[in-house]
Amino acid sequence: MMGPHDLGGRAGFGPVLPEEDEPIFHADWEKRALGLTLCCGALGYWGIDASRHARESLHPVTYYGSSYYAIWITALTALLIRHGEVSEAELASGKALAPGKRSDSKMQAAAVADVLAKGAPADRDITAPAAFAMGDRVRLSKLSPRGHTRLPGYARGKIGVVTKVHGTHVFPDAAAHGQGEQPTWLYTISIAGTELWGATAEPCTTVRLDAWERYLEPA
Amino acid sequence: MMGPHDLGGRAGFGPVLPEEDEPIFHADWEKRALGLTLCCGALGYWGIDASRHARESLHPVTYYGSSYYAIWITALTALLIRHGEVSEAELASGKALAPGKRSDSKMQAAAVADVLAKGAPADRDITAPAAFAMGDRVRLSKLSPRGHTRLPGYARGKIGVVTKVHGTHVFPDAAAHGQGEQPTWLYTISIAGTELWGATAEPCTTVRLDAWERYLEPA
Amino acid sequence: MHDHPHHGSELDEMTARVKALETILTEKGLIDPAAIDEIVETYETKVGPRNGAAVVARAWVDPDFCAALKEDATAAIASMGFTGRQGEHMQAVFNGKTQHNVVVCTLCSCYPWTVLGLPPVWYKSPPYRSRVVLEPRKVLSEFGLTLGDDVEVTVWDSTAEVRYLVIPERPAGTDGFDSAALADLVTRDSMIGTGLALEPAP
Amino acid sequence: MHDHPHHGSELDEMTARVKALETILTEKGLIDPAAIDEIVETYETKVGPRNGAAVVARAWVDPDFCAALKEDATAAIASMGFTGRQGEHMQAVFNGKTQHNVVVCTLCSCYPWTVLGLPPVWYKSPPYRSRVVLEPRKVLSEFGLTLGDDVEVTVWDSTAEVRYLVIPERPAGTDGFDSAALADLVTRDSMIGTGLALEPAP
Repeated sequence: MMGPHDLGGRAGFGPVLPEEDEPIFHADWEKRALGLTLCCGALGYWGIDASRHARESLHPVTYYGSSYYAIWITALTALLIRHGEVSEAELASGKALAPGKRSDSKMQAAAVADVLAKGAPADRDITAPAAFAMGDRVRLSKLSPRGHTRLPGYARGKIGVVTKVHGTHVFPDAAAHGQGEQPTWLYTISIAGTELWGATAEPCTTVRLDAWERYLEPA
Repeated sequence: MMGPHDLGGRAGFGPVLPEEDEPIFHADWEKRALGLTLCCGALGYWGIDASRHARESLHPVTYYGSSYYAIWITALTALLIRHGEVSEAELASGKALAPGKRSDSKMQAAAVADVLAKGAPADRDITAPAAFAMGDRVRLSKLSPRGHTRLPGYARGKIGVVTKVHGTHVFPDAAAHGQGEQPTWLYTISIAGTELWGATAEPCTTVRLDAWERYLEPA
Repeated sequence: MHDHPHHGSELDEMTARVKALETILTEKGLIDPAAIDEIVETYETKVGPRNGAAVVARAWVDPDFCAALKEDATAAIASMGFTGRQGEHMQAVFNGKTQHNVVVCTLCSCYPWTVLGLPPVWYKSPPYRSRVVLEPRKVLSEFGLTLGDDVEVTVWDSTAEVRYLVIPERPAGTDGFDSAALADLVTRDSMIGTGLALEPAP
Repeated sequence: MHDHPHHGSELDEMTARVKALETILTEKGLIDPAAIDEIVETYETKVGPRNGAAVVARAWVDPDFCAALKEDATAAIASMGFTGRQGEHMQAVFNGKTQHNVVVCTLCSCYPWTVLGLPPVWYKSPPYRSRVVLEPRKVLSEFGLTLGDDVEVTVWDSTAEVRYLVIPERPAGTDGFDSAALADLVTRDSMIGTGLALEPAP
């Protein structure tokens, strides 16, 4: 879906405004929001793609009108409700009304360093050969899927060149919706500014993005 | 600019919700907002293109978070300030602090029926011949102008067919910015759903839109 | 809620803002409050979808008028007395057995005021404007209008000053109906394309 | 304001909402508040742009490391002890006399946490994400970085799980500097591409 998150090339948001002091966190609740999001991820109900989809599914007024960690908390709450780990009644009362279902998966403080240092790699081994190779001309798909996708609107239908073959990675359009990982070849595609924006492109500019094989067709 | 108004193909706004009783106006202030906007237009500072541009230049949070006539009033206020007919001090005090500059152009109640019945046609005579004819295949421009334009983002770079030649009309990209009317040939372009959305298009659907000659190139 | 954000707080704030602006502009001699009354009365009582219904009904019964409407809708509609703002350049688009038309303005709220009056809130709101070019059949089905795959759906995006009026198909069982009786079957939505003309009461 | 909407009212509301959620989840046995403390401490004190600066400085002084970084950035960076979340798949992109690189995530906020820590607000906000793919030179000039038209500007949009680290050019006048002294010249922005490495103090 080309939701509020799909921002490339849009206008109207004003200037880029770096903060004076650029604190890592602006309030204690931001710290807790980061930690809660990472800890709840460890419960295993959702992966990063479902998590992103929950954020980009917020109404545009909420998405554009909320600060970054407020978006995280709103989306996290929706995910917890969807998976039955938190109820509206609990949120209203501010108290647990039933025990958690996956408390066995609780991330312990002692495990944090290992979990963060390990991360969650997205590459998977598959045997299917890559359909494209370095230097191939490709057209990015015009598909406008109703669910999660990682092909930005501004690049759809545009022609580019494969500049790197990354291997096979989890396919977000499937993984975000509980349809398994469906590992798919991933490529970097280089697109000329003029292909994206015609004569309104700035001189000598290029955009490179990563695209799964299912987003590509020969051109 | 592909501002908050450029909505075709975007997602996240929820279902279409017709109102139960569909009143023409929901409160008295909506009536006054319509009337104020039309009356102020008669002062002659701006045309419909500049007026649209003032609305679409609102921040997305304001544009998506405001009701229709609230957008009109916010944009109208900005235009009146820009042209020096209202000051911030007047808005803060709620009182006129200086006489209007173009009070000679005030639309009288007795003139309303004629003004509305006459409208403001956009067609102009020019002698330059049309570059395209019925049935021509054309590509819609990829240009992403920073100012006002009436070529929606979803159609940029797409191929269609000319299905009607309308004549020469005021060119909004110029008129919105005080660059004169620059009358330009206007066409209806028919674009297949699959050209816009690939295989995610619904079966047997077509979009037709009106496009000025400067938005088109032969395809 | 976001589709039509009329919270109490917006209402109060807007009432105050608009009243202040009208007061200032009146005091400055730039607007005549009576002119606003006149404009409001026009769109509340004179200009509305009954105009369009009369055009459609006449097109159904008068082949010459129908041909004129196809050839030059602006002139044909003007001949019935409907002219002016947001109707300066009209085009009539005709539904048929295998052709359905539906109108939108994805970029703002362009709408044929002279024949339909002021647009409803849903027509001007992001959900309709964003979705109908991508999934017209789905949107129409939510309006209760499910079309077969053999029917071509054409979405007219009003990106210029041309305004589109859908001429729905004449319902069956209306032989011998006069224009007035037919016009009663022509809903506003049938002229936007989000509905069909009504069947006559049995 | 909209770039970073931290009104007093949001602060109060968010403090209450987040506290309630943490309380509920703790009572349900789903989270350990001490784990949150640990996560926060990690990104406040351990993982940040000094990691990336060490990588860049080593690439400037150690040709073998530089070659390894070009060949397999994930492994090369891991060899310095920087691994994990939001750095699982790394690619280093090298600036040169006629090549400048700048990184964005137009769709969310992807950023190489392992080498740069958590991203600044501007990187995650709509103005940067919307504009830098369309007008990178203009955005860079607002950061004080004006590039000649002979320099190709490549914008890397992080649409997958690959994370990009820009290797800025080594500043002139740094012959004989050791890694630690060089790392002091490597700003976070120079590794995003919205800046250059600092010139050494004269």
